[in-house]
Amino acid sequence: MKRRTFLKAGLVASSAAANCVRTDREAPKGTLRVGAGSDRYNTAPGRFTLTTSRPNAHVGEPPARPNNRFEARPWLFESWTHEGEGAYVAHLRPGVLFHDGTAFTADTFITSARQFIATRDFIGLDPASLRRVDDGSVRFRSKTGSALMVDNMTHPSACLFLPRDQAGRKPIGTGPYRMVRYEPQRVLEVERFDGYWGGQSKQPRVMYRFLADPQTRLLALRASEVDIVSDVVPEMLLSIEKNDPGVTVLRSRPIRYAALFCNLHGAPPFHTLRDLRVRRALALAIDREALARVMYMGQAVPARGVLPGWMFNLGDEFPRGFGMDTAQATRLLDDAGWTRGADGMRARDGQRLRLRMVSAFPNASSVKPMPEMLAQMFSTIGVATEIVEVEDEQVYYSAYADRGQADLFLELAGNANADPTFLLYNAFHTATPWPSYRFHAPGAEVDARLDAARHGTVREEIVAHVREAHRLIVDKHVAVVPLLSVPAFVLTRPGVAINMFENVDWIDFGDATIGA
Amino acid sequence: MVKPLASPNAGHLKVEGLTVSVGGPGPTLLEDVSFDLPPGNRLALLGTSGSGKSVTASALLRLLRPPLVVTSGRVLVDDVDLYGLDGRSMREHRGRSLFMIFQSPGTALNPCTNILTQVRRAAERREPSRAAALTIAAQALDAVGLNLRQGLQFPFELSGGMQQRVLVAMALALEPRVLLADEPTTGLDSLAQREVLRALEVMLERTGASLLFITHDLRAANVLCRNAMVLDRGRLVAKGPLSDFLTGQHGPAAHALARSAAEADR
Amino acid sequence: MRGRLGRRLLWTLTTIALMSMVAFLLVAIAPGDPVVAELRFMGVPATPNTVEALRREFDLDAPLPVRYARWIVRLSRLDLGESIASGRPVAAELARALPWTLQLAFVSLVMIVALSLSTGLAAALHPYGRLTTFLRGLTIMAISIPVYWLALAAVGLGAVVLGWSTVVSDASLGGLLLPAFILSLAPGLAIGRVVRQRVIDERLEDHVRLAVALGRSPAQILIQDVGVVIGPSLVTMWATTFGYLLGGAVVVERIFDRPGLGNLALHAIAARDYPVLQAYLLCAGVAFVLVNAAADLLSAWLDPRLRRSRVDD
Amino acid sequence: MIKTQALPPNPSLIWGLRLAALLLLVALLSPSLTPHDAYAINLDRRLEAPSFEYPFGTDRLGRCVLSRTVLGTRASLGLALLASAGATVAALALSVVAVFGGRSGDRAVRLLIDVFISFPSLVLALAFVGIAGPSAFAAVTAIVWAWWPSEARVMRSLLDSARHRNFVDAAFLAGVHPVRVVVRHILPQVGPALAVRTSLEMSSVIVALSTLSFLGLGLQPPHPEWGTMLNEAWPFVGTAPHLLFGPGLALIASVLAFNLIAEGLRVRVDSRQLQEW
Repeated sequence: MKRRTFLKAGLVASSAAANCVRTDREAPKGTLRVGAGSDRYNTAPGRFTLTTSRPNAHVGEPPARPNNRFEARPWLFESWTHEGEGAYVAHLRPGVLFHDGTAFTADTFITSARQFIATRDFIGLDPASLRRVDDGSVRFRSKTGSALMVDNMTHPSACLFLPRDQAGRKPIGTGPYRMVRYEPQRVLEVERFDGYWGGQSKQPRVMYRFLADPQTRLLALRASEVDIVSDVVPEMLLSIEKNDPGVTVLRSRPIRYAALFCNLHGAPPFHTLRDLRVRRALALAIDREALARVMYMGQAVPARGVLPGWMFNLGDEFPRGFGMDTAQATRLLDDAGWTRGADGMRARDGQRLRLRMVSAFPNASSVKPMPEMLAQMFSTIGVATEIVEVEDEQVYYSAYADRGQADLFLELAGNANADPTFLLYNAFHTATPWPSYRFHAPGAEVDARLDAARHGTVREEIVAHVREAHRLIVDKHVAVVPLLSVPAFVLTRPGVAINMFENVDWIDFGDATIGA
Repeated sequence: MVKPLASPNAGHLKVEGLTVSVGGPGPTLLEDVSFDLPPGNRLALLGTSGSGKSVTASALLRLLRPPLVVTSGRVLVDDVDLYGLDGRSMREHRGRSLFMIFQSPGTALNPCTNILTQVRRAAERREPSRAAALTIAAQALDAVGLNLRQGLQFPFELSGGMQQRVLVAMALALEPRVLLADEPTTGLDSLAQREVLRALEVMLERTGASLLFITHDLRAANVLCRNAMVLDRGRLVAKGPLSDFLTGQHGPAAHALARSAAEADR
Repeated sequence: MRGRLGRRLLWTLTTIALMSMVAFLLVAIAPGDPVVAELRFMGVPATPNTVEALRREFDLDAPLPVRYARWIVRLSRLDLGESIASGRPVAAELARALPWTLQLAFVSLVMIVALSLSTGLAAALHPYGRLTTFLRGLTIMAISIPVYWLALAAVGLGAVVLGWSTVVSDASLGGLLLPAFILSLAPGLAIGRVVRQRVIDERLEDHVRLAVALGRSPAQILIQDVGVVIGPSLVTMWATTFGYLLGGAVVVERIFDRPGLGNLALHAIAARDYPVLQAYLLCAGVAFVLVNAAADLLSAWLDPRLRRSRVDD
Repeated sequence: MIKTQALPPNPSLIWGLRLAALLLLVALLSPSLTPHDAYAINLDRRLEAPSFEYPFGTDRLGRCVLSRTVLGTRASLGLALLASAGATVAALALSVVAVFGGRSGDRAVRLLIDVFISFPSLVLALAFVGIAGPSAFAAVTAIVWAWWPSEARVMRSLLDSARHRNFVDAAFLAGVHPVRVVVRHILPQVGPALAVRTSLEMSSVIVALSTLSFLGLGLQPPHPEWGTMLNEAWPFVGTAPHLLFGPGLALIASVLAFNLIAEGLRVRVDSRQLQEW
């Protein structure tokens, strides 16, 4: 590492240039400090997320948690069985205590589930169906008869708390940590709960500091004022050099997808991609190796689909995806009647082949500069691209996505749910509750597959339907053009070790070890 | 009974070969102006507008604004050449040895401070203690015919004539050895002119200062001065008793001045 | 003076009333929907009836004028409603953020006044000297470099390299100096340029030449003759800048980790949190109007020409 | 009489005009001035330090930063000038209404100014997107919408003081047509002060244009624009600081040019200089 002169650092006063790690600000004895993003906790009863999502402080716990194949594994439910048509019997884990000493029994589960699970309508729990079988087991039913309800209960918003009116201020959960102090937009502090059924965490206290600006989070890490940065946005990776002494970059297996969603049902002038041949040509014109080299510190890999192979045991024979084959792409466009003009750009009966690409969900800076690279790749096969970069999520949806006002929608997102059908159903089914995805639903053939998966009772059968639906969506209908599979990132000070997990919400930072 | 102010210590103003031009090599505005104002005497500097009268006044007090610059000549007050002094010592001389009353009454006073305070600040140049300066200021205002109530008002609440008399009161409070008056009566109605001239008369009696009265109005000059000199296009063209000018001797410039004074009388 | 006060009060009230209407309208026509935004952020797809229930709960389904009327009625009872994104009463959110912004605003104001006066007077004392050219260069640099950079460079240098300050903010006064300085650099130097210009223009006036002719010292002249005349107009300029500071400095608050009004506003905009955004726009607007009204009255009182004049405002 | 001497040498105006002329030249001839193709992506030459071949180095896609800065001149300066000119014209129109429109005109304009002046430009721009939807030209209009109140407030007071100068009354009394009076007598007085303000606003307008990309307004990639180039360069400040150099220098040069011209104009109109103390 070249020695950065002080003057240059002073002159440029950059974050990365300052590689002298400050040690005199070690954590006050025994408190792990985590730099989280901006504070978006909600303390309203119906939409309660305090301590549960981004960051998840492990104060409350869900009935089940995702294992390393994102299948639901027992947590507060010791076991559960689906008796058909959405009826379930679940046996609660014995010896579980709430932080105030109340025992976790059938009765407390029922009242807590009514307040904290029944209000999440994507889970679909029928509050009236909750019945006490005996002190340690309960019976309940899914409103839609779904066999995957418990899988949906692995979402952080399904964490259970003691149902008291002031839940909004100080939630009492069953988790390894008890909430100590919450100062909105500044800090959430938790301490170890010794009566925890799952044994003691390593860190006695954890402090989550809300630092809204990504660059400030990184600087706090370099200045040793936080030990871990849990909320990592791609823009931060640019300020970290390959072997940067001040920051350790931890990465999970690839889980998120960077992909181009095609507008299959666009009204003119965004109806060009109704033609499968054009969609297929675009998919074949992309050099995914080049994208992988430029983006996300080279840690992403070319993607074949929107769901990674290791998830739900999907295996590797899922969509073949698309390699780079410009010759085939050119043939497809010629077949589709888009002839090349003098300047090499294609047109058909006077109409130039010009696509609008809107970038991106969640924001433009998380996928920069992919749009410009893709535009150049498309221009080599004669397709002109108008790029619209939008940073604000609401404008992305209300001005573009929800109204299908573009041909291609660039997204960086991923599935965080143990319900195998969750992503494909909401993104590609014609009856999706999210308005913007109606434009990407291939139609009946895929709907049938997804419905079959949703109504399936045996997990292997459900996964098989999902696998087939995924293949139809990508290979056959090219409703989405997968680009990259991107790992989740966590940044730490040198010497801090945590056990990584693909969904950052389920990483237990309390178990981190601070090295020498 | 008003106690006479300090004993007369009039200064002797000698100007030798004063030449002013625009930015050095540029055209000359004043060329080789020399004259002598013995202590206690009064001299009128006459000239039509544009003849360089005001430039002379500013030059004497080293208040010329760039690009105008004094290219040669000396200004001596009691044999001290003002152009040889550094900033600080020049500041000592300003006001105490040489003071100037401006022509434009409307803008010459600080718009945001009352009259009494402004005259007191002039008095403080001579009498550092605030209380003493205050009495001097009150006396000076009284001497020029302004009562205390007017003293507490602001310049914009007084007429042109009254504002000019405030300047005279300042001069009175200051007791300069030489007083320059640059067109003090111009732009005033005849009643206000008389009041200003009378105030000047009182001031000169009390302080015994010597006066250089700069004007184009022979009649006003005649009230205070006996001798005069005429400036025409930057050169002194005539010197002598004022009465000669009134009767039209001494060349075309003097004649033009005499005629304009005559017309004013009709 | 009393007539002016009465007229000014009436004027301020009308402005505030119109401002509340514009604030409500601006927020309502901004693209995006708070309820959908909140549900989308939680990453959970919401069935239409949940969205509808929430829209009713937050009174978003009524026509615009009706919603505005209800908002005003609640406002008259000082009930600002509840934040959609955080579930906490809006008044509590504003109250929590206010001290952070006020501290920063006041310290920045002091620095802006000091910076503008010192650079302005220094440049005015020797208007064509080397110092003035240096100050002008500094002003151009300070104005051209975006605040985002200055702030990050300051945090990077201050906390990471030199270790004087901390990245993570503490409520101490020390933690206030760096952000306040960054916030006051551009406005301070810009107003400094105006001060220089005003001082030079005033020094060209006859009454200052008279003061020089009296032989009074430059310091006396600067304060008693120049300062007294141009003072009131500078007060209005500082007040306007302070008015903006009360709205919260978004960038500096984000980077220096000060959860003030600017930060709150940015979150409210991102989440389309209507209740918070409307309340913020109104309060920031009212603060701005009141500060400027106070400044106008103060400068009118300071300037005898206005104080005594009968002319209508 | 005194010969009418040539105007005193006015260095700021001269240097300001020279710099502005250079910038204008670069803007007009930019396509042919770029050493490399500003759009050509070259992944093997990413983030290279400044060299003879790439005087300002290359960006994260291997594109020549100098070429992109040069090509960005037309976009950045063009949009910035358009936006600040728009704001100035809007403010001038309203100020003229305020000063010449009698009491009710004055009241109405001042009320409009007081109501809109405190709204953050981001919220105004957002509401604007809500009405007109995002488009490249929307950015300029959003800036005009957000900028005119503060401009109008200053201009109204300048016009007001200029209006009450006695030679302006004289012109009116002489029956000169009001428009000629405004152009011949009032604007020369107000012009320089406005020029100074507009030049100081220039940089904040350019930076504001790039922050509006937050809403998808303004110039979209791959077309280079200084503000966006600066925003993208910032995360690399530690690893590739040369990225800041091109757009940063260009931004400072343009602000300096406008500033020198404004200062020069002010001196030209009012060349009185100060006497010693």
